[in-house]
This record gives sequence, structure tokens and C-alpha cells, in this order.
Amino acid sequence: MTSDAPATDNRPFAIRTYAPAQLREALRRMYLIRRFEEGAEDSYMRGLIHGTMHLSIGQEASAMATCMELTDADKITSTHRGHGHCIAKGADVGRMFAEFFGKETGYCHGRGGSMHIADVRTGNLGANGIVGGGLPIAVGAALTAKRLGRDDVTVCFFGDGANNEGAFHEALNMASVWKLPVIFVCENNGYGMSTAVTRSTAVRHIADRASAYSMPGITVDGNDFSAVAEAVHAAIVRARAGDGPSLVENVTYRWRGHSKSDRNRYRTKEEIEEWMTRDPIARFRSELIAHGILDEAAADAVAAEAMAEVEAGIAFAKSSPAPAIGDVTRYVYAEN
Amino acid sequence: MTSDAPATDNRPFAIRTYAPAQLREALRRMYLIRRFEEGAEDSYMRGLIHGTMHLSIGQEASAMATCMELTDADKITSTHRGHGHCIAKGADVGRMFAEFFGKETGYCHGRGGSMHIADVRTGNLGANGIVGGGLPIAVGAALTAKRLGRDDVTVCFFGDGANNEGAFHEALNMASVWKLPVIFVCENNGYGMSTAVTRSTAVRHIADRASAYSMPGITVDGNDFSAVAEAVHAAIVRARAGDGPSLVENVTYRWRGHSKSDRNRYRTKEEIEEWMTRDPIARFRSELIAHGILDEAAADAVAAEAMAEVEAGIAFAKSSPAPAIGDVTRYVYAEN
Amino acid sequence: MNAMTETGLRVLSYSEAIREAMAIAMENDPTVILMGEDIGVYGGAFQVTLDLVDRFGPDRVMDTPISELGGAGVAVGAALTGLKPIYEFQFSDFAMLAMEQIVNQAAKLRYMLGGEASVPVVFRLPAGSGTGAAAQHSQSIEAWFGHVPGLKVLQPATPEDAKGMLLSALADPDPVMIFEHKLLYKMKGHVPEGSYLTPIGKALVRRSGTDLTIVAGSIMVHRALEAAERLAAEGISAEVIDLRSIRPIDAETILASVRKTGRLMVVYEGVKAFGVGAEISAMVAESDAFDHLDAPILRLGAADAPVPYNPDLERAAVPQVETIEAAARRLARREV
Amino acid sequence: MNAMTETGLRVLSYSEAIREAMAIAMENDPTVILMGEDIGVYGGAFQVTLDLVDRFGPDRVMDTPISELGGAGVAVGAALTGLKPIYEFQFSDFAMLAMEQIVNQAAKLRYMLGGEASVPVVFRLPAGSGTGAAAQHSQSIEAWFGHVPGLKVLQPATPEDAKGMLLSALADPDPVMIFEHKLLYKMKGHVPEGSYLTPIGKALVRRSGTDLTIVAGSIMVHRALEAAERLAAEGISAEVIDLRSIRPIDAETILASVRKTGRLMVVYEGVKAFGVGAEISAMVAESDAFDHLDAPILRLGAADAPVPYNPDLERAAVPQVETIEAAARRLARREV
Ligand SMILES: Cc1ncc(C[n+]2csc(CCOP(=O)(O)OP(=O)(O)O)c2C)c(N)n1
Ligand SMILES: Cc1ncc(C[n+]2csc(CCOP(=O)(O)OP(=O)(O)O)c2C)c(N)n1
Ligand SMILES: [Mg+2]
Ligand SMILES: [Mg+2]
Repeated sequence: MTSDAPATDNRPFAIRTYAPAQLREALRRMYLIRRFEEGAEDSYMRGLIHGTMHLSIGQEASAMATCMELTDADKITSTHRGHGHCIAKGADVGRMFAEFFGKETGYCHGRGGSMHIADVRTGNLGANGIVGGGLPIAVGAALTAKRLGRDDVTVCFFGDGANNEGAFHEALNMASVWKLPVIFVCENNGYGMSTAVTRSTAVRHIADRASAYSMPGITVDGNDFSAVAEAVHAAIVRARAGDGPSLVENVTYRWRGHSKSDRNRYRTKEEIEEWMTRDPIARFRSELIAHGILDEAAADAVAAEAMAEVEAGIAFAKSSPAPAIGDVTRYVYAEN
Repeated sequence: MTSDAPATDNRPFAIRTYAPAQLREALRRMYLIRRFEEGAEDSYMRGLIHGTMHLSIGQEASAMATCMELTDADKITSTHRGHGHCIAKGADVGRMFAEFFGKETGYCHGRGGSMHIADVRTGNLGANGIVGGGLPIAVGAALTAKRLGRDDVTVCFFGDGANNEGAFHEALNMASVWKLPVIFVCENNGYGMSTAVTRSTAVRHIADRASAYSMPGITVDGNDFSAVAEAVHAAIVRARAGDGPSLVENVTYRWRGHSKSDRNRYRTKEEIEEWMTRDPIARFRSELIAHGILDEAAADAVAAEAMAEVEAGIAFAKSSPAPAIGDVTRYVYAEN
Repeated sequence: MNAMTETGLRVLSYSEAIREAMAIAMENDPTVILMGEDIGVYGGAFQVTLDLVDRFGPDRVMDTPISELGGAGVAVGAALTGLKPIYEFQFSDFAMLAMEQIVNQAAKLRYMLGGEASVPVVFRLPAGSGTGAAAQHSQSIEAWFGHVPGLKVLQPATPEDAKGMLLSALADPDPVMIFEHKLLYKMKGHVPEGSYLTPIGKALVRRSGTDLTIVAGSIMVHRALEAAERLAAEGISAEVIDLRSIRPIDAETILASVRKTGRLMVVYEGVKAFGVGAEISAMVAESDAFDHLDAPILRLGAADAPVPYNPDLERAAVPQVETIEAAARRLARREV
Repeated sequence: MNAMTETGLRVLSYSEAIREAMAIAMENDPTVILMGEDIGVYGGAFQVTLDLVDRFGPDRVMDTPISELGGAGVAVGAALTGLKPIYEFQFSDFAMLAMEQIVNQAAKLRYMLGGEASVPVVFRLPAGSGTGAAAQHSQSIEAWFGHVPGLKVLQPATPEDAKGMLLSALADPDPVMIFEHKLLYKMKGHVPEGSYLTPIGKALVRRSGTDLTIVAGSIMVHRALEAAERLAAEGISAEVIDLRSIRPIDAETILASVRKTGRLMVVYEGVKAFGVGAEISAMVAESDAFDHLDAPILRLGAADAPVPYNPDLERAAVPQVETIEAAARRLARREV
């Protein structure tokens, strides 16, 4: 996937490392994430989706750049804020919408919804309703790879809030002791729900905790596609070489409230607006254009493509059948 | 408790800091711990004690030096290997034996046994059968002190094995975020049951993890009374000043097996013997004699005193009544 | 906040009633503190603690990190040493992370210490389905705690009880768990002013009847009452008992009713097997009321499945007015 | 290892039988691994895994750090991705630290993912009292898991079943919990050679009788059989059913027996309230067998208290042969 760029290449990591088609596809998926979530938000307002939902708008570079080099054999574990991860890893937005609409054609056949969406075939082991729930599971997936002698890696997404769960500590410690091929990717968006990192976490950067597990830790600008891609790339190389886990912290920001019930009393309008000026998609797009990967028109076409895919996805979901009520206990156990 | 020693005083911390009577009492309690545990071991062999038991023989300096400056208002939380902490904090060995013998006069009225022994009046909130169980409880005790504006501190004893429990992470993080007066004292005896620290823990020294909670961490020779006392002293000063928690790691060794069922297959005879040459009691005794705190005869008298107290304690326990069988559900809830 | 019924009685919502109880307790007793995730400016996931941080400050309304085991444990330690903490689990599902502190520590400390310790902690747990939040945010696990000596387990069905039970829980020297139903938070009802105690362990006949007894808890009380109302139109007279307390269970009130009606049905939201209905059924079946039974004892609980996301499946998974009505009709007509 | 009964049948202890099952599975299937605390050179707290690390190496017999939540979660993640882990909790009490991974993740993943995932993990849990280990090391919490759709919960009473159930659990695509009784580990009995599967969810009539039915699980089967033997001398004919599986429960076998005897008693070691007996009693009371009942349904469970340390209290806290005998006699004579 990575090209052997000459050492004198001063262009950003992503530009000098990935092929233009890959970069274009990355931009497309970032747009797809954004449009998907806008579409989900809109569908929610229209009553097509119920329950709650956690949007990652503003965090698209973190999801996409992290998944840039992952194949379907590589695994991810995701979080309650996982739409971006899901799409970045290759999921079909039609089946995602279908899941959100509670349809039988959804990824979880309507049983899971946004908080449990998974796509096992693309290596996405699932979102998680439990903060920190995916951390030990990711370590287990990495253990499988190591035991079976496969070279796939597991990326474990988690939030800044999750880093204070005991599961974080236990998972990182075991991953390190056993030198497992797992990359812990903390999406530090400054808040766990309403609680600022500074009020919940005794260190400044989550990556500062890596030393407690003797693993490399790095904090990067999570809205800078290249910075994330480069950090994760190094961690993947390390993991595939059998040298064990790494911790990568992507500093980013969520534009929307924590969930549908958030009144944003814990942060200022100014702060939100300031972060909105650092839109990771606009930034990546400009970067691609600046380096001649595509031009404005091509970029617009990519965005339009994403929009069309979202619209088709919503239509698919709407027209899909709901699960049969009588099937309420189906899938609890394996069917013989 | 501490004297203002001149800066030129090169004597060990304890010698220059504590009054001779205090030092003598510390030695006495260390002997008491040793003799108590030998007495318990012997009683176990004779069938007077059932269940299991975790002896701290070889770790007496850690227990005693840590508790040196604590008053009854200060709290400790202890562990399954807690006899030493209990005695160092001021418990009566008669009531301890009574508890081990399952008697109504025991600290827990025969309901708790060795693993749950506590002495709330001397600030000992109890041993714990759950590894790591006492960590958040200690933080809670420190929270009480802070909320009620009291200046007492809480010492939280835990083992090297416990440092891999999620509870460790959550407790240390909260203690630091809230700047609570708690001192985390890790008794690193090299093993959690059969599992060497190196095989279970991703850092070399447990104290290396303190930085993940932005608190001071220090590793000391846990068999050196003065080294432990000095480290804990600094942590107590910090805690009482409102500057928050510290982590002190006492490197020590348990001479006996993990519990009564241990066949010691995970360590060598040589290793055990080597550590037995570093007897913390003998070392402290020599130090006291060398600095003229007492002479050989006085030290022998101290040891004999401890022995007599243990014998009297066993006699008390033996002659004490057992709980009434009909009282099996007593103490589940408060009595009105 | 001060709406009145037609009869001139003051009306509050269930969540306002709980909030009022907390405010009264905090005003009267400086040792009462609140702990939980996002209970400060955010007001809690269900806005139950709204504005309390403004009234009592962040030292008494403490946002905790996302650390349920540690947070609950800190509350236990604080309770053990002189505070009266009310710890809010954001969803009752997350209590699974803290079972160790709730069950191994809080519930057992008094007993293990032979009556020498008291743990007056209150756990508040928003429970139940109906919000589209799927399998990890919709559970009703209260039955588990019925199995744990040392705990008290309450389930208020009305605003009046929600307030009175919380005040009783705070007056209780032992740990109390209060399961609040998410769908009830907005329910309005008469709530007396000032401080009053709802007795712990007393069920309440909410409607008297002669043909069958329906025992229900929490939101199921309201569904059972509505079903009873409908059945009355067909001449079936159902007695509806609000269970209120799962531990202890008010055998007397239930048995008296069954002796009278000869038919019993238990309605609850937890999974049917091993749920609240099992205990009540068994309690009746081993009592003298057995000889008064004219028909099998029916249990109406949740389907044997995790709570599904799709709203129709979700609704089908737990007892609704129609299913209660139909089952009660069958029982009254002895069609079971 | 190869003792023979008088009839020439091969005899193993319960723990040897479990070990043999693990060894067979590991030989036949390279994806089977063992995880747990001190299961390597130490052989596990109860020596069940003794020597397996020598045969299969530390990569397949993995000593974990003391991290139950993480350890269980790693096992879940490994199971989700292709391994078949057997995770040993050192004591079933410690499963409380891992409820989140067992109940929120393992049990629900298949359902939440609409059948697209499988979690073939096996949890082994040494349970029960009688060892003098007090409140945190003696619990019988299996009933909790009966309340959890997605799990299977087994309780072998004999060496033969202990082996066959473990092999069945490994062959099962869903998570299985096996509660082993500590006092049974040394019990000997006939164990067939090679691989065989004990059906999951089938109870077994261990003794037939006509006057009353005693349903018991685990060690209580043996106590019930002895009580039945004694009662036979007085002309009371008790049928004893070995429950074997708590989830699913074999209603058919139990109901058939109750239809015949008209009297039912359930004996179990967990706390009486909300225990296994409640479910079985309720299941019978709502079935057609209700009309065959000639007497109340008795439950004999543990006292409503944590398990006490004092050996006489401990014995008094749970059903013993004498108490079973006495209760059965009262039931047979309809003195209840
Ligand atoms: C164990 C657990 N505790 C609490 C919650 C409720 N909750 C859901 S998301 C969230 C905040 C998580 O913060 P973070 O990890 O930073 O992720 P972010 O939402 O910022 O993406 C909380 C408290 C939960 N789902 N699980
Ligand atoms: C939660 C939990 N897990 C496992 C155990 C079993 N256990 C008791 S002591 C122990 C070793 C603890 O090691 P460490 O913390 O180093 O203390 P030490 O025994 O060395 O003093 C283990 C595994 C337990 N009691 N609680
Ligand atoms: Mg966050
Ligand atoms: Mg140790």
C-alpha cells in the first residue's frame, strides 16, 4: 500500500505515501461519513430513526486516516460514536441506514441500531454501547491473530472518556505484556459527554499514559489527515513486525452535542465555532488540491458521489422490510 | 511526631526523625507481626484455624514503617496479606487470634477471618479478599476527610499483582483529579501468587505508573525501615498539605508461599534463601543498636515481649466463646 | 415545579420528586453528597440532578470520570467513613462494571466486619426499556440484587414514592439501590412537601379486587392498573399490588391478597426466567397461601432475549397493557 | 490417574476429569486455549490445570495478570475472531469484576449483531462454600446468569459430567459458563475415556422415587441422594433429579417427576431468595403440573447472609444432608 518515496520528499505523509486513487477514495469516504451523519440526523428529526445517536461530525479525518492502510482481514473495534469508523472500514451506507431504521436488511437485522452496528466481513467487530467495552475485545482479536500466526492487526478506537475506565488499563497492560498487534487509537475530542478531559483525567495527553504500559504513545492533530495516517502507519508497521502495541491519540472535536439530548451547557459557542474552522474534510480537500491530486471540480464530483450514495442508502433503507415481530427471540442463540 | 533534625545529621531517616521510644515500639510491633504470623501458622497446622491464610513474613518493615506516623484518625485499607498492616496500625493480637479461631471475641465476631480482619477504631478499614478491592475504598475514605475538612490521610496498601486491576487505574486517577489525601503503598514482593511481576506487568517498577496519574512515584527498598518511612513521610506531608496523592513502592519479598496451598513451583529455593538474608527485622534491629537506640539485651527484651503477647493472645482466643449458630444472619443489616 | 391537581395537591414529575428529595437531604445533612457521571452542569443523562450543582456546588455534586467500578467504590469508602453518598449510575446497565464494589464490598462489609461497620450508600439506577437504546442501555437487572443479602432494593412507581424512598434510603444505615424507570421520569403526580419517609419493604395495594392478584413493580404498576381498569369493564376484578421493594419483599401484603383472590400473576420488565416473578411465585407457592390457590401462578416478564433496537420488537419484548390484560383474563377464567 | 472401580471402570477425580477434557480438546483443536490467573506452573488455585502448561506450552496455557474484566474480555474478543478460549475465574466470586464482558458483551453479541457473530467462549468458575474462605470466596452466584439470555449455565455434579459438559461447552457456538464446586474437585467417579458430549440442558433422574421430587444441582445432588437414602429407611421414597443445567432448564424432566410425585423440593447452595429454587418453583407453579401438586413447593437454599468464616456458622448457612432430610420428611408428611 505504501510507496517508497524518496527521503527528500517534503510533501505531507499521505500525499507522498498513497496513490492518488487511494487519496481520492479517502476523501470520498470522509464526505460519505459527513453526509451519512447529516442524513441520519435529518432522518432522526423526521422520526425515521428512534433512540439516540452519537454523531462524529468534525472527526472524519481521525476515522479515515486511521483506517487508511487496513485490509478486510484487519479488525477494528469501535465505539458509540462509530459511524465514521464503520464507513472508513468499508461498510455500505444503505445497510447502515437500514439498521438505523430498524430494518431486517440492516447490518444487525434491526436488533442493534447505531450503538451496535458492526460489519464483521470488513473486519469491523462493532460499535459498543459500553464505554471502554471494546478495549479488551480488541486485545482478544489481536491475540487470535498472533496465536494463529496471521499478520493482521487490530485497531481499537476509544474516546478520551474511555481512558479512565479500568478496562483501558487492563487491556493496554495485557497487550503490552503479550506484545500483541493492536493499535489503541484514542479519539480525544476534549469531552466525555459533558466532562472535560482536564476534569476527568489526571494527565494532559492521553498518550502520556503509554509509558505506564511501556508502549510508544503519540499525540497528533486528529484533524490533520496526514498526521494521523503517519502515526497509525508507524504503529501498524510496529504491530505487524511483532513488536507489540502502540497508543495514538488523535486530538479532535465533535461539532454536534454528545447525543440527541445534549444542551451543550458545558462548552461555549465560541469554542465550537473555533473548531468548526478546522474542518478536517475541507483541510484534506485543500491539501489534495494543493498537491495536484485532484482539482476543485473533481473534488466536487467526489462530494456529489457521496451525497448520491447517501440518498440511495436512505431510499434502500426506507423500502426495506422490518423484522417479523415473532422473531423477537431469534439470534439469541445459534440456530441449529 | 517528627523532630527538627539539623541538616547535617547523616543518620538514617528513622533514627534522626523518631524518638527512641517510638523506634523501640516499631521494633516491638515488627517482632509482634513476625511472632503473630508464626503463631497463626502453627495454629493452622494444629487445626485451630481453618480456611486459608496469607503470611507477610519478610515484609514487616513495609507494614510498620508505612504506619509509623499514622494516628488512629488516619485510615488504612489493607489486603489479603494484611496481618502486618493490622498490627502496625495498632490492633490487639488477642482479638486477631480470636478472629482467626472464629470466635465471637474476634475483630469480626468470627464472621470474617483472616481475609476480612479490620479494626475500625484504629482506622483500619479492613483487609480485603478481593485483589484491588480496597483501592477505591481508600480514595473514598480520603474524600471523606477532604469533604469534612479533616486533615487525616488514608494509606492504601496493595500488592504488585493488584496494580493490574482496573480498580487501580480508576482509583489513582480519581485521587489525583480530586487531589485527595491518600498514599498508595504498593508492596511489591515480586509475585502475584505465582505470577512474576515481569510476566504480568508492562513496566519495571510499579511506581513508574505514577506519572500516568501526575502524582509522585518512588520505589524504595521495602526491607529498609528508614527508606520506607522517609518515602511515606514525604507522601503524608504532601497529602496533609492538600497537594494530593502519592505512590510509594516498597520492594520486598514474602518468605512463605502465597497461601497454604502453594508448592512454590514458580520460584527457586535459592531466591527465597537469598531474600531471607535480607530480613527486615534483623536489619532494623541492628540499625537501632548501631545508633545506640537500644542494646542487644533491650532488643531481646522487646522480642520476648512480643512473644509473650502472642502467647497470651492465643490463650485468649482459645478460651473465647464461639458465635451462636442461631446468629448466622446477625449483622447482615443494622439492628434496630 | 408547583403545578397543582384539581384537588389542590401539589404535582411534580418523578424526576422533580427525586431532585427535591436530594435537595432536602443536602440541605439538612452536610454529609450527603452526589456522585456520578455528568450529574453536574449536564444534569445527568436524564436531567434528574439538573441545577443541583448550581445550588450545592461541585464539591457536593461531583462529576466523576467514566469509572463505574472506582466511582461506586469511592462512594462505598466515603460511606464507610462518614459521608452519605448518592451515586448515580448513568444507566443501570453500567452497574455491571461495579458489581464487585456493590456486592462484594458494600453489601457484605457490615457482616464481614461482624457489625463493626456501616455503609450508608445509595445507588440510583435508571432502568428499563422503551427508549430505543437497545441491548446495553435498556436492561432491568434488579432481580440480581434481590439475591444479595446486605442490600435493600427499591423500585418506586410514583413521584411520591420516588421522593419518599430516596429519603428513606438516605436515612438507612445500609446500602440501598433504587431502580428508577426511565419512562417514568416525566410522569406527574402528587408529591407532599418537605421531608417524609416511605417505608422500605412495604408493598401497597393500589387497587383492590377479588378475582385475581396482580403484583407489579415500577412502570408495570401503571400498565397493570390500566389492564385492571379494562378488565373491570368485563366484570373481572383484579387487585393490583405495587411491589415497591424487591429486597426485602413484603410477603404479608402479597399473601393476604392471594389468600383472598386465589389467583396470582406477577408482572415485571426483567427477563422472565430468574426474575422478580420467580421469587414471588416461589414465595407464595411455599407459603400457607398455597392452599388458597385456584390456578397456576402466572409470570409475565420480558422475552428471553436482549432488548432489541427495532421499536416494534422492543415493545413486543416486554409486557404491555394488552398482554397483561390478556394474561389476566386467561387467569381469571382459569384458561391456564 | 487410572484407578479402576470394582466393576473395572476407569475412575478419575472431578478435577482430573476436567483436565482430561481440556487436554483432549487442546489436542484435537489448535484453536482451544486456556486463560486464567496462575493456571500455568501453579496449576490453578484448585490445581485443575496442573501440568497442562508443560504439555501445551505457555502460549496455549496463558497466565493472565490479575485483570478479570480485561482477561474475560480478551477471551471474548478471541472467541469472536476464531479462537475457543476457556477462561478460568480463580473463584466464581471474581466474575463480579467481569459481569460487563460476560453479560453486556459475550451474552449479547450474537443478538446485537443480528446473528452475524458468534462468541464460543467457555468460562470455568469454581464455586461454593465449605472451605473456610468466607464471604468473598464462597459464593454461589449461578442464578444470576440464569437471568441472562444468550448464556448457557452448567453445573456438573460428577466427574463424568464435568468432562462431558466441558467438551459440550467447547463444541457450542455460544458462551457457556460452567460452575464447578470446590468441594467436588477431589470426588472420584467413573469417567469414560476419549471424547464424549454430555447434552446441555438435560437434567438427569439420579434416583427414582414416588413420594416427592428433590431437584438439586452440583454438590447438593450428593447431599440430596444421601438424604433420600436415609429417608428410604423410613419408607419415604424420594426422586432425586440432578439439574445439571441452569440455563436452559430441563422443564420436561422436572415436570414429569412432579406430575408423578405431587411434591417438589428444590435444594441449592445459593442464597434462597431469587435463587435457582425460585425459578424452578415458579416454572412448576405456572405449568400444568400445578394441578398435580399436593403440597407447597419447598426451597432449601442458603441463609440470608454472606457466607460466614466460622466453620460451624458456615455449615449452618447452607443445606446439609440433615436439613435436606428433615425438610423432605416434612414435605412427604405434608407438615408444611
Ligand atoms: C460504561 C459506560 N459508562 C457510561 C456510559 C455513558 N456514556 C456514553 S458515551 C459517554 C462519553 C464517552 O466519552 P468518550 O469516551 O470521550 O467518547 P466521545 O463520546 O467523546 O466520543 C458516556 C459517559 C456508557 N455508555 N458506558
Ligand atoms: C479479584 C481477585 N482476583 C484474584 C484473586 C486471587 N488472589 C488472591 S491474592 C492473589 C495474588 C495477589 O498478588 P499481589 O497483589 O501481588 O499481593 P501478594 O499476594 O503478593 O501480597 C490472587 C491472584 C482475588 N482474591 N481477587
Ligand atoms: Mg470524548
Ligand atoms: Mg505480590
